[in-house]
Amino acid sequence: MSEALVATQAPEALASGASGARQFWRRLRTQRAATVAAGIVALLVLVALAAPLLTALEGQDPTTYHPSLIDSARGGVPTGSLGGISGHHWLGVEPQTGRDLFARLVYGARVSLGVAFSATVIQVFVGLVVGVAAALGGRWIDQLLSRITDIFVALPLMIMSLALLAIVPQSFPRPVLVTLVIGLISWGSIAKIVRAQTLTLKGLDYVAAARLSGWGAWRIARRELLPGLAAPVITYASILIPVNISVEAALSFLGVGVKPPTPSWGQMLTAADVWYQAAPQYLLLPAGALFVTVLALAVLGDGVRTALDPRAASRLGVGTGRGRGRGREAVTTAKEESA
Amino acid sequence: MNGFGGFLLRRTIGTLATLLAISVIVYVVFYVTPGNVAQITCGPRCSPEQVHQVAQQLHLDDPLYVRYWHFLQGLVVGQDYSTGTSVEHCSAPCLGLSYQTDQQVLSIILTRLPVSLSLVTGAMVLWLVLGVGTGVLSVWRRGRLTERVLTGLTLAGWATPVFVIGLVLMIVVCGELQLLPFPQYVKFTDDPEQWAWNLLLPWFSLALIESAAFARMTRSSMLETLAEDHIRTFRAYGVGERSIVGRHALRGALAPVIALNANNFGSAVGGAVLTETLFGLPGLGQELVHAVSVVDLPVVVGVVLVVGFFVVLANAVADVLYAVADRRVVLT
Amino acid sequence: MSLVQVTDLTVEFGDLRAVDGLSFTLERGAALALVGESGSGKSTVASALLGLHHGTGARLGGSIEVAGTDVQDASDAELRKLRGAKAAMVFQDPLSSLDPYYAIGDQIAEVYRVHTRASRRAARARAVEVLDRVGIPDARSRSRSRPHEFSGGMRQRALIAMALACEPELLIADEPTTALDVTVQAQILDLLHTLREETGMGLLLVTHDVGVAAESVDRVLVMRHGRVVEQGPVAGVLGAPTQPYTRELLSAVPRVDAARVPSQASEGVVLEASGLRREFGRGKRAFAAVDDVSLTVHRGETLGVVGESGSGKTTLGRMLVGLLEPTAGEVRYDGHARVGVNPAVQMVFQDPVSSLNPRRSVGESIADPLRARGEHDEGRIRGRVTELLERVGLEGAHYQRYPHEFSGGQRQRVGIARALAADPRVIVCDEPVSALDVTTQAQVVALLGELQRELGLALVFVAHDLAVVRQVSDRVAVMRRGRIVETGPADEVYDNPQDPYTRQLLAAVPALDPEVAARRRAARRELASA
Amino acid sequence: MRHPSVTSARAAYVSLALVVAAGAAACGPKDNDANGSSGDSTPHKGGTLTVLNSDPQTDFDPARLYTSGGGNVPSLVFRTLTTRNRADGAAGTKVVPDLATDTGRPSKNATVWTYTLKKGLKYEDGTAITSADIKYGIERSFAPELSGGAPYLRDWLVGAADYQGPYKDKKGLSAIETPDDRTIVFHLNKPEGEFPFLATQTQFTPVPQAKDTGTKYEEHPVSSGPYKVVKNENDGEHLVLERNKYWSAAVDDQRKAYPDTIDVQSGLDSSVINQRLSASQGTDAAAVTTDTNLGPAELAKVTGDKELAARVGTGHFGYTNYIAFNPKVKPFDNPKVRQAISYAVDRSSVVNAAGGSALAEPATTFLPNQKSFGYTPYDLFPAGDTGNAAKAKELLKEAGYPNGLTVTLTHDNADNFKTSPEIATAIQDALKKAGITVKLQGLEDNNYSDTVHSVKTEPGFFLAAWGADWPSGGPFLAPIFDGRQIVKDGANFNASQLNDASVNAEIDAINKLTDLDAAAQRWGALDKKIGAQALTVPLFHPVYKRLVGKDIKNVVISDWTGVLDISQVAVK
Repeated sequence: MSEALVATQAPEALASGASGARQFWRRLRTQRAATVAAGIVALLVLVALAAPLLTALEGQDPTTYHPSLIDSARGGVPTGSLGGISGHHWLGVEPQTGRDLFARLVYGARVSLGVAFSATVIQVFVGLVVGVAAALGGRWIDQLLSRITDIFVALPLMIMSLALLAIVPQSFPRPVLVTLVIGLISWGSIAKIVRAQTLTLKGLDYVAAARLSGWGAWRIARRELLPGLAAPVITYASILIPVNISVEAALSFLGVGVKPPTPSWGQMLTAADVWYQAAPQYLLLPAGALFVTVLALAVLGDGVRTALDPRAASRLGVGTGRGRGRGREAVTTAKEESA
Repeated sequence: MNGFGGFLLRRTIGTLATLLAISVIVYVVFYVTPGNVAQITCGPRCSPEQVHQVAQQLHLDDPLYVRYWHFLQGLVVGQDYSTGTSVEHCSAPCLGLSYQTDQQVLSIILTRLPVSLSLVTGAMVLWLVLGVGTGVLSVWRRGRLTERVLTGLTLAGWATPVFVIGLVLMIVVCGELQLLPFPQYVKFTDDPEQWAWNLLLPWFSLALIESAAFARMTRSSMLETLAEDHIRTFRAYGVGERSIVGRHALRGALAPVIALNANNFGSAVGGAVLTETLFGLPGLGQELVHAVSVVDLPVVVGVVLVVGFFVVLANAVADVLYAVADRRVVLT
Repeated sequence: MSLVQVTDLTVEFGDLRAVDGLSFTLERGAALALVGESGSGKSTVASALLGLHHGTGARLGGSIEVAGTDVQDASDAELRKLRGAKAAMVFQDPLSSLDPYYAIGDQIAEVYRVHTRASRRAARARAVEVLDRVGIPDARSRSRSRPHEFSGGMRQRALIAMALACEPELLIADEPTTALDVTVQAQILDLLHTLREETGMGLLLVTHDVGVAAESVDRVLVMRHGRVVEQGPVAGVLGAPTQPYTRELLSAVPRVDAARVPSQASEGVVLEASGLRREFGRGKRAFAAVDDVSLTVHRGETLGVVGESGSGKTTLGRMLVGLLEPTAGEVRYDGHARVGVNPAVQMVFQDPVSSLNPRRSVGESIADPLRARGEHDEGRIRGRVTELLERVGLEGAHYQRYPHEFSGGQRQRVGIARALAADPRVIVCDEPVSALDVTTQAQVVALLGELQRELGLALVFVAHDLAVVRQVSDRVAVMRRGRIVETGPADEVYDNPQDPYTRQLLAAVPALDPEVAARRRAARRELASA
Repeated sequence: MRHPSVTSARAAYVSLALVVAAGAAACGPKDNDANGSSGDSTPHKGGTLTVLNSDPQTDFDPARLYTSGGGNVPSLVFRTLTTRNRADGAAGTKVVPDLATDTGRPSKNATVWTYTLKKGLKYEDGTAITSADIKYGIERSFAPELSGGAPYLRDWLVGAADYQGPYKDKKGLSAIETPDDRTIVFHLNKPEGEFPFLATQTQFTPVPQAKDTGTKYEEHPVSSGPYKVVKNENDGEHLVLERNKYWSAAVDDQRKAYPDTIDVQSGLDSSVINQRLSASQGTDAAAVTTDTNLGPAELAKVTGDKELAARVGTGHFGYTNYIAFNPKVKPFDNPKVRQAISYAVDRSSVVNAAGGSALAEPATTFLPNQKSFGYTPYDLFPAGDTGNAAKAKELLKEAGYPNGLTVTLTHDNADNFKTSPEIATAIQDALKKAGITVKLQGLEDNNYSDTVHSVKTEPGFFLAAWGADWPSGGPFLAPIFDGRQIVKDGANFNASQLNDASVNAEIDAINKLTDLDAAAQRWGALDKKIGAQALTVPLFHPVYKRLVGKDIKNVVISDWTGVLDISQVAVK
């Protein structure tokens, strides 16, 4: 490759072979947008974790009703201006109940982010296990697991969620259940990606070298393959998290999501959309929070992808592991000069 | 073409196996779903005796495997059923009768399928146009304000649940600005113009969400293609940027976009559930949600199978298109 | 006025100065080779000639004038007029240098239409014409094929056809033959030579291969670290180099005609393969990559396996170490039939990038065989790894480093150390030096020889480079299409080849002496026309 | 208020309200906040009335419908022996003759009821309606294929308990006699003074046996009313009714039938319905809804807009939302605990959660606050607006819980603003002040219905609601508190499983009365008597607020249905 044309991608060229957490962070830091996004995500996580502290600071909690702050005769619209924003209620109060919106928003972050992150972890875990097993197992195991993956890709998540959420006893905590349901149903795409990537990695010489060292398959999968899957998986996960937030919201819309009084952004959005005209801030707050989160995660995802391996990772958006047949899978050789 | 014939055969068998597996899963899941089907069908104030009669009527007392066997039988040879006054035949492939309405599931599906297909295909055209267009524009204007604004807009579409977008659009466009009628499904065969006019808003709501993924996909594939060696070749031969972006880079993004489209077809069907519910379109999604709520197993199985069939079909079509788009791919 | 006039050119990428004060000229119709190893900046110069650094963030100094265009000051539009029309470029990897999605004829026509006002139809006709010109048989129908339907050599011809489309005054060829087999390389170099004779265009050849340069050009410019080391007529520079670096470079180039000091081979057979066959694919698409291959490896000797791409040599190597199971036949180690891997038979891989896990320190990679054997004492492991690192010419302190911190040659040394860690008796080296610069190549080859003598190792040396194989091998097996066509002691095979294919291979090897090169070219031409 | 179709399932008792209240917005004259556009002009015949609904008009078969007073849309097609009086307010709670010449002639002990049909009654095909057709219509409602109706016929008719309908049992029901084409006699197994109310239900619609197509009858039921079905798509999702030329106002003094065509569209999101009605564009100007209330958010918007506010109709339907206790579950076996909760409840929060004071009225009695039910005001455990936490704590202490108490409140996950999570959290918040920690157990709709209506799984403390099958205390109190109506192995509505001999005896005594005013008074007294046991905590009675399109005239809202009567509406 001529150095002229890779010049703009100099950091990327480096990345293709390089690794190590330190390099990763260094490369991530060089991207301003990604750094800001990472900061926002960190802030959001912090807000979610510190929700009790923040609400204590405000002097409110997410469940106490304030009937005096709403106009019962007008459907319960907040009486104060701007949706009842005041020193006591930083972001106003919820229509119909007078519950504090700031408190509900930050507690909602706990549920929404918690569900989304954990569901993603489950999706990634199942996807990894199935994908790696399919790629490393024999022809029949591969066939079987690939078909199962197809089934899970074809099952409509919403519908199965509706059913599954109804089956499980109600004593089971809802956020955990929603997490499990999302995580255990929609892992198909990630399994496909992992399978494709594992097949690619499996053909790499260092895996062959590890076999020659005398290691067993399990150890090779753990030491040699899994680290190589990190880049695509992390990249895809950063796309999955916001999707999962939306799914949680949709499940709330269909009436099977997280239950009151536990606030979640999805639930707030669901309750708030009809208030768009009467109490706009009620809708805009969770929508804004969701938007910022998704934006930050998407930008961070791009940054992570770039930092980990821009060329390989950008193929992942396909999500179907159609890497096969793309001729330039071959690893760059030292003959290509790198300036 | 022997290769293509073999591909079709393998795919057909795979599809049938997948659908069979899905039907088993749905049967089992809904079998353990709470909700006394006979009581729901009979009515809340039915006496235990009546409930028992209804259960017999619907064969709800049979073991699960027997019911599933009847389902398979119906698929292959059809089944007879009584309306009380006469005996009717539900010819194969018979997906059974709705517990709630006693209608043939297949006819329920066939009346609703055009609505869902209208919604999803129209939305698909829109999201491809919006998504790919946005992607191309943001590559063409990369690094400039246009790109950032476009990226922000698509992400906003992506981040907002469809029911929020749909409702706000409807309130603003139909209620306040009165630019469009409140959507009502008009059959394409009745009045194509009204059909499109009424579906415009649902299409947009659904497309806005999906198009973000396409914009991102298009953008990243094009950027990836732009980093490839053959782009350098054309630059080195004096080919202009417009042709490089519009011809070579876009062509490189085509295959991944096709693949993504197949993948998203499934999620769009999921999104269609919400869209149909919100806009009151009498499609499969709405029927399904309703059937789930009243544990109408035959309808649920039927709709899930049909939806699953379309998802699997979309994937197979995508594989073919992918192979057409990228001749190096061998169909397996 | 010269065709190319480069004066005091500097190119900087960030902190890196890739080209530093380079000046040269190329007259019309003349041919100049830029020769250098990796990182010498030679490709950067080639790109700079077409102004390809514009808008990439690279900083350029000095002046460049190509076919009357001042590249440094030219506008984008002027540069586009230069590119392809007056100066055309041919790239190294013909597969990735063509758009995989469009027919080759269309791609050439597109380029042609950029520079002429030709109609679509006329452009297509021109494409067929140039394809025919570069020797694509049945050019009209083949012009509708996509790049992946062409072989490597055909693709390179197509790229050259694209370059010819607008009858440029200058052809820049950036490593045009590096990715090609030696016989194909010879054909392409011959083609370039013929075209130059016929069209009178100037040629700037960028290559790492001194032999290729000797075959193709009048003048040579040797580069190192972005600077000129030496330049002058090809016979002078290659025949009587004045600079130490040039001499080093030349001496490192393996000679296909140089005999080798034999190793202390013993009679004992350590590895034996009989009737090996390996098929890939199933049903109608099945083909045998290796077909009925039998060979023996003796204790302490080096067996060279030479062949072009697709000859099945890598598949054979992988079967010998047990990474691939043969479809038929068996591999015996020490007289016992063997299934799966055996640490006593190790491998050194071609690609120093992909053969080391980028996410693990090299020390950990080398320690793998030790740990796998059940060694748990960290102190002993470290000690042994340090010892191995030092043995292959690295430092013990490198234990904690990651592969990307090493150069290609160093990485290959790490790979050798890892193989040694298993205390092997046989090492199969699969193209161990083909990805390395010549000077590094020589060092690695020397290291392997030393280790063999010291440890009594048997080596199986799989390579496409005839010269390297001769340099290291006691015995040689020549492979073609999955079969061994000729085998015997190295000197016999090289000096007195029996099989026509072997003869063809040897004839294609570029010679360092321009006169020899010219003679051989004539011979090849005769062979082809016959 | 959102009712995605998944959550507005037609399950359980909720459907009582939905189908009954298959009515719409209206402006009763007694409501001063609403003054329909009907006021200034007289209604004329003609035009098309559009009905925008969320739930489809499924099972459009008179045997399968479960209605109060014959329903709203069904009543346009199905005439019954008696029907509800189509008048505003309290006058609308009266039973009036429909096909019959009077509301029924009881025997002395009210166990035999005789009806005579009017002369000149015809079906949509011009054939005459006979009393045998009514008998057949009732019989087929016993067929398991056509299940869905109310339980009363099976409970009341002699020998009906095991009857499986005319398809399986050709002999028919001997409890119904048709001595001639115009006379029909019902033999009941016990005195039922309210039989005329029952005769308003669609099971009393004539069905010509020759035209019966079993489960397919719903696709085209034979009309006896002013309209016939010309289109029924997707099982009631889109219903088009046109004038039945064989119907005449001469034999029907109740239905006005002004529009020529009625177009019932359903499957719409509730907020979409309200948006369309408020925009009133095109055909929506002549539109009403029979099942969708204004939600709180829409109400907040509507009240600020005079034009819109004038198009809101307000109505009351006999309906009570309450907390139910199961005294078989500790600690609710202790009356003091139940009383403590009664004291602690904050009705203003609950009312707000249900949509605010415009959409709900706080309730302290189990019976709805209407005269026809025998409403007798009482407030036995005064909690004030916001709850009496001090009194509750005191009672808890007496009950042996000085440090408070943790209980689980079961509710429905459906978004119905009746037994839904919003109400539950409001109660949770209120009880917190009294030292009672409430854990919420939300169940999916079907699961909730199964759980709370089975004596085996019934929780101790849950949200419930009850609507009237007709405006009287009988169908309101008997299913909930009559010990003989406890169902051991099926759907049980007597949640407290009260089996009090004196209550049972009083119910029997009142059922004998054919003087409905006298009966109402005694129902009221019985309500108060049962109320003392604190077996329920009445929370609120809903108020219906519904929009109509801007061209709608002659809006009539009775206290029977609480929603506008479609048979009275005009669009010109």
